[in-house]
Amino acid sequence: MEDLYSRLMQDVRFEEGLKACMNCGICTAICPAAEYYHYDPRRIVDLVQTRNNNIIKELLKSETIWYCGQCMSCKTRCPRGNTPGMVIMALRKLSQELGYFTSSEKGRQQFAIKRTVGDNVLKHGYCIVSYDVDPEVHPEQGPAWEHYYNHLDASLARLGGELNGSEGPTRLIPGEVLDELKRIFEVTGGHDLYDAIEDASEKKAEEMGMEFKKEGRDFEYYRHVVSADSGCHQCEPEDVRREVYETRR
Amino acid sequence: MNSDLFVIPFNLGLYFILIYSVVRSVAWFRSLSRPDKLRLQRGFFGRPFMDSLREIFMESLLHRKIFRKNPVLGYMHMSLAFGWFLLIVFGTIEADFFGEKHLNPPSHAIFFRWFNPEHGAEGLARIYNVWMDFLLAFILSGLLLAVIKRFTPRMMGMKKTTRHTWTDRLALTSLWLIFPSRLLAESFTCGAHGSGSFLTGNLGSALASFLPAAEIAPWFWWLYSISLGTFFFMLPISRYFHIPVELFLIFMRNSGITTGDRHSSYTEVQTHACSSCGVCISVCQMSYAAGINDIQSAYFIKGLRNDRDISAITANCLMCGRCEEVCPVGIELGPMRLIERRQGERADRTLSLPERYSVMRKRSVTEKVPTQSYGYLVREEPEKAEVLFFAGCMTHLTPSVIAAMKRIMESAGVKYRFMDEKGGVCCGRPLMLAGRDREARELINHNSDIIWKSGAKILVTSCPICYKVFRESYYLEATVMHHSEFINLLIEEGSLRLGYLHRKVVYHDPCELGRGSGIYEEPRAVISYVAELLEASQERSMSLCCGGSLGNLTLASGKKAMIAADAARILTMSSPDELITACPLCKKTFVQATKTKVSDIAELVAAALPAPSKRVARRRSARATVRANDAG
Amino acid sequence: MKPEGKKRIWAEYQKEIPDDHFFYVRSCIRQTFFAGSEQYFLKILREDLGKDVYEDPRHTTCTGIGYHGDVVPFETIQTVVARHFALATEAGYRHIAISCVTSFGIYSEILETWKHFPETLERTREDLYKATGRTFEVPETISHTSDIIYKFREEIARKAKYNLVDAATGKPLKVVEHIGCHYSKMFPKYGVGGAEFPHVLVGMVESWGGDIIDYPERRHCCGFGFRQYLVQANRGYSLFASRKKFESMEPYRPDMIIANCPGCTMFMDRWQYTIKEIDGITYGAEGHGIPVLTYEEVAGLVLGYDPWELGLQYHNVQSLPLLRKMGIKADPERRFLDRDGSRLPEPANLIDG
Amino acid sequence: MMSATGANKFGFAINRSRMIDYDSSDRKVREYITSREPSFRLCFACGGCTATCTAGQHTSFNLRRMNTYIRRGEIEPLREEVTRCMLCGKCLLVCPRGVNTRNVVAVAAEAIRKLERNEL
Amino acid sequence: MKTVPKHVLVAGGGVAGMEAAGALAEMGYRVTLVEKGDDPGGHLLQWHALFPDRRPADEVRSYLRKRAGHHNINIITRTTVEKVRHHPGGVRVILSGGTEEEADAVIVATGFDLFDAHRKEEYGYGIYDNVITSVDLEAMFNRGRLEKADGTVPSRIGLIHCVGSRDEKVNNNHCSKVCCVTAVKQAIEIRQMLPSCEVFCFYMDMRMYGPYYEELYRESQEVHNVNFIRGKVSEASVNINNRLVIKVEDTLAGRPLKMELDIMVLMVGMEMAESGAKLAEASGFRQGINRFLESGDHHYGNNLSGIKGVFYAGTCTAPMNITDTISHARAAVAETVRYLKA
Repeated sequence: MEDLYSRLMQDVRFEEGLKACMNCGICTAICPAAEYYHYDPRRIVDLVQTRNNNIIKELLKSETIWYCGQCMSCKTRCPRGNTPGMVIMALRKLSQELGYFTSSEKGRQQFAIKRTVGDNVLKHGYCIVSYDVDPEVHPEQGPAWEHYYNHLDASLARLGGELNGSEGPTRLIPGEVLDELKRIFEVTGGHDLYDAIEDASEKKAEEMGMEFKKEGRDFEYYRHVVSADSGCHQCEPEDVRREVYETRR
Repeated sequence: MNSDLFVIPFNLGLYFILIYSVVRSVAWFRSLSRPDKLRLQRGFFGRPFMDSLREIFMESLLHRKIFRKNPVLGYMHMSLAFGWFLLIVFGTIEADFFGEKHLNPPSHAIFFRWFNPEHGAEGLARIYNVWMDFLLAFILSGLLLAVIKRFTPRMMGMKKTTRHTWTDRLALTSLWLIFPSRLLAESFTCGAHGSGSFLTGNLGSALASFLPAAEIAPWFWWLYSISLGTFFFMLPISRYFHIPVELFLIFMRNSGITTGDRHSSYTEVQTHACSSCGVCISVCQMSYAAGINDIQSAYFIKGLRNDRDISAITANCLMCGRCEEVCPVGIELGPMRLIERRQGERADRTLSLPERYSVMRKRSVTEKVPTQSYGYLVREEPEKAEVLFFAGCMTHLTPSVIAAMKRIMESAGVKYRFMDEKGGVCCGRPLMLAGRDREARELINHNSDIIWKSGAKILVTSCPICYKVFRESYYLEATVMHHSEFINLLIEEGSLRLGYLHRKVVYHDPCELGRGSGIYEEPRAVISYVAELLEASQERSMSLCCGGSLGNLTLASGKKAMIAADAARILTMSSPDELITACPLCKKTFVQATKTKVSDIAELVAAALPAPSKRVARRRSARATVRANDAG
Repeated sequence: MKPEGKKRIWAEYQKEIPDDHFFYVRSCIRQTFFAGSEQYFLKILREDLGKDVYEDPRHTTCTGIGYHGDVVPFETIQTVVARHFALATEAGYRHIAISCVTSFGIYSEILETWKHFPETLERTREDLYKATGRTFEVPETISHTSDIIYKFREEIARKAKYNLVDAATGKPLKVVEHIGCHYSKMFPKYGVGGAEFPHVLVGMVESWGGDIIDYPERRHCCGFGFRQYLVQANRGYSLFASRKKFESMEPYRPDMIIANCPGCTMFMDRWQYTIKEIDGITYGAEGHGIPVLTYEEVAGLVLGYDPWELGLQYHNVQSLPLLRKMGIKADPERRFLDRDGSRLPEPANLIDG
Repeated sequence: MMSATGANKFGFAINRSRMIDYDSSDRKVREYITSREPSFRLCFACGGCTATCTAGQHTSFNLRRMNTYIRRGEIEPLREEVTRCMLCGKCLLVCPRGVNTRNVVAVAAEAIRKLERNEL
Repeated sequence: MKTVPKHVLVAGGGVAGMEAAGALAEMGYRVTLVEKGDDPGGHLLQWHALFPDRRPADEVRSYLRKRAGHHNINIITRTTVEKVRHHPGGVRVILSGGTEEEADAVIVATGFDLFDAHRKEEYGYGIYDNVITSVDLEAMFNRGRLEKADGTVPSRIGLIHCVGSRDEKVNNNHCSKVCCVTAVKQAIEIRQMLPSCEVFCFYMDMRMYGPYYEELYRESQEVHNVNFIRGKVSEASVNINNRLVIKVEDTLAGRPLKMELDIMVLMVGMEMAESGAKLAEASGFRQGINRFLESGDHHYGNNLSGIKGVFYAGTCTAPMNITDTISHARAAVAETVRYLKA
């Protein structure tokens, strides 16, 4: 197996984010995810710093690397100048490149993000567009948004904008600009990452015996990844612990 | 003063205690389990009855065991018990023989002198009087010792004595008053009438010379009677209840009843049979080596009897078994403590005495703590093997013992499988020692399953703790052997070629192996085969505990070290080259406590193995690897 | 609490915020959910303050949500941002004004990366050229739009029609500030006042007459968490974090929350509705909820703009009690209007007093 | 502070806080254990016990962590942990501070039972 | 002919400077002791009791005062040494104010500065009323009153280790060595003064390197029931009851922890003294990456400056406790005497 640590070191964020950790826990102390999930950024950094291939592989397949919310509060305080959040980003990227992300429930969700935000970027030039935030799918957006959404033109006009206009908020991004974006994605590896996510997800869908479509969101696998919740994200799964223990031994 | 009225306190007391004893005995009998009832019924018409009578005579009257341990203490007990017994027997004979009529009520014999003040002036009666005075003097000498023991226990060779409750004190006071008041009552009576022998006669005439003896005498007869009556009334609620109960206990024991694993009338009888003699205190290492003087068996039994919260006492015991070894009454102190550990703390202190016992008997064994859960254990499929070696948790902390056993077994060509090579499951004994049998059973089942599936004929363990539980609580087809037994077997079979080590060694009997399982000779045979075995001052059944015992749940590490240091000091008095033990826990404990080299018996034997030539060694290690791979 | 201690820290983090000539980049979230804020930012700067703010219609998302949602590689986002720099370079602008805090964080991260790893800058130049034929110069400054409002806060105060005070009693309003995590937690020197006691919103609020509340969870994240909100199953995380903040600020009875990050504004508003639906709890005095406003909206109110033109009605927590308190006369009837000015049916279930 | 809520109409569940809130934690168990086994105070969390633990080879039982939970008044995770120990006593022999580790487990179990019976 | 005694100038009147001056004076050298403060004594002046035996600091102070009171010593206060320069005739010393002194040798004992706790912004020193430093706490011990800013009695105090030490964020990667044991000492003192007050130490490693330090640590747990939580405190804030709320990871539980405190004590570490750094820059002394003076050889020449006639003593070279500082000063004296006699 290739050396995962050196592969991580190719990521500039990883190189910047991990020098030497002394396990002080200052990152976990203020980590919103550590309070909510069975998650400890300190421990992840400590595990990565073993440079042990098996351990890193386990991490890439684990739930734990997907818990971080990337608020980056950890960067502010680390007395060794590390950024666990960036280490996580590098791990997540590698996990997707290698297709390991589909091994975990939280990892599989990457497919949903690709199909929403990812597709939006290339289709509309925005990560989020108002006409894509359907109150049916986003009940938590509440009545104000529902009203806004149902009267999109009128509401936007009230605030001095024009939906899909030529300027101002939520203007239409011209086709030639979208083409530039696409070329950037091709040149810089953005497309490759999209493809990696798509391919591994399709494989996983087949493995799980779920319906999969090449586009859109109206199929079983998509619905599954956005809503599945095993409820096991607050405690350490026994088998994971044992594997790490065995590997270390 | 109506002179005969003073017998009333005595009579009331006597009939009370007689009726009480009968009622209580019937109650005990009725609450026995069916098999125990049968045992008792069979015993009543068989040998056990005769054995019991013999034992009662030897132990309850002569106090032979205490005599052996401590002659002064033995004499004290004997003079009081046997002396009083003789006084009653010969008093009754005297009353029947010399009195006005035969077959008198008991009071007539007890107060014989009052009713026959002139008796014994001449002839046979005169000689008989000498004998009766002698008996009284005999008792009084014991009483004197008891008083001395009470105030200066050290003079009796005892470090501590038990503390008394107020009922005990009242009973003791009345007991102590019985014989001096009898002496004075008889003496005044004799003084007034010019009768009596060397004791009562002389004392009586001396007293009469300056006191109005005839007027004073009744007062002392009253005191005598009240003392006796009080003593009888106090008997059931004081420690002196042991006097009648012990008889019952001896009979029950001889009928084959044992303590078992929960409270029963047998434990109740044992509880009452303790005389608080304190022998257990003086042999307790916790007392003399660690300065802990409130947890010994006498206190434990007393707490049980008085239904105090004794959870702290119950837990704080090495369970080494030395006290049980010396208990003159033969109370099964270890099992009694384990029962209490199973019970946890005692919450029912508001109940009356009989209620309490019935509750104790019914209390479930498993309600104590959150249920242990070993659901995480995965069933294993072991490979088949003739001999299964189980090192045990503790032995994993002494890898040199494991290495030695491997060498020995390989050298003898034993085809074995190492059951817990990669870390096994605890044998369950430590849980049992903590009073958690149900949980222990889970582990026992797990291990039993592996042992059965392996098809082993012999199960060898290096740890006496495991050994004891394998033998007593596992249902196995395999013969369980401690490695000292197994090595002895290999030597006897001739499959081990051993050199002789020119070393002087002393052997320490681990509690669980020696007193716990009765294995004394095999280790000695093995050691004598390879080295010179020196004697230790305390060995075999009186071997010392190393202090590291898992039996004690609460003992602080510093105190353990004190016990270990003391035991090691005694063991190494003969300046041996090496201190040999047969328990990894003892080894680890002693290593910290002495500068003398401490080895396990397996290590000693391994050292006596011929050094393998290089070629052989290579072959051996190759074989070992293959075996290890097979095992893995 | 010793205020001089904070002043001492603020003095140490005075970043350079240019005076004029900004190249404006929009925020996906702000333009979608708080379009009025962006419009009024431009209006205030251009009309009230007379500044030159240039917006190139060809600029796009920075892809920041995709980046922090881990579907967009770092190389890609660097190049997308570089394209914006190219547009600015082409238009002759050297100061970037960024509406979004996520974008602002990304711009800071990219600039820092280029500084520490110059090879990444070179690679980005190559990538951009290869993909679009564009070239760029690294801008002189980047400012978050809240930095710019902060810079002109006193000028706004001078033009103020309303202040952040209780019109009836004259007492300052109690305001909770919430700074987007990516504003200065990653690079404290990029934020006004640093990471621990940022001054950017405090300065505005104090200049406009309000009082800032320092409550225990002041620094805690709103809980967006990118993938944590984007994926339905994970939204508990997001709500949990906001709720932690509400419960921490609740004892201080705040009149409003002011935030500089569009995401935070949205979540802290939306989750108040969700919590009410799930647990039946409404925060704020008399169960009115705690209005969550963008700094542009607050500046707009202070300058006397129509709250409904600013878009306050598109928050789940309506600001009517707050407006009343400030003495702003706003007709609740005119909140929800169609293009022709006719009234639309009011949404049910809004949190309003 | 926060209660766990099952999946709701919004399609997601909310977890409990994992943060140890020392001010709202229950220190009765800690006090009970410290009074019954004073050596408990001496633990300096070296982890020797956990490293040698027989039960720990089969499950996630971690005495060192359990001690920490006790000190912080976190009873929930303790409830399950305490049932996993086999009381074999190896930990006693490796503890460099002479903590009576085995009794800590025994007393902890006792404390939890008492807590359930409202006897603490 | 009677020889004129040689003249040594000691820069800095702290523990090292006073000990060095005293030792030289006793041997008959003429010594000038230059102290920047009003009185010699250095940081020791602020201390109430010393670790590990909690003896009164005054005992050591009076020893040093006696030592520096020798008639061969001329003490110049409110003065700093700005620059030293070796020349064939000896060492030229420029003092603040521009006066020059000529000496045969110079011992640099400029000591350390305490870390300025304001720099750890997230702890709110100078902002929150009840955030104090270990020095402030020592002052409270001196006054014999331990109370919150509002005069009430604290019921829980937290001591935060490694404030300004081992922290890249404040540019100090080094360990200040003495803070751990100081925290343990102060924790015990708090417990003795206010037995009902809970005390927590928040540490990353307990660096009990000196004799009886570990024993003191054990005593603090066993006898005084001081609590230890392994984790670096991330931030502090104040709640509505004006109690501090701190956040830390209990790394041994692997979970974040929140706790209210009445007083938070920051165990401030040691940094190279500002004045020493200026002197070093002007005189061409080498400074290490931790900014302390770098000696000729770390193992066997750690009093040597590399400049003839100039020697180092005490904490200007590295953080040290008093014992080591005094030893180091004596070693500097030995090196100086060897140089002067050569």
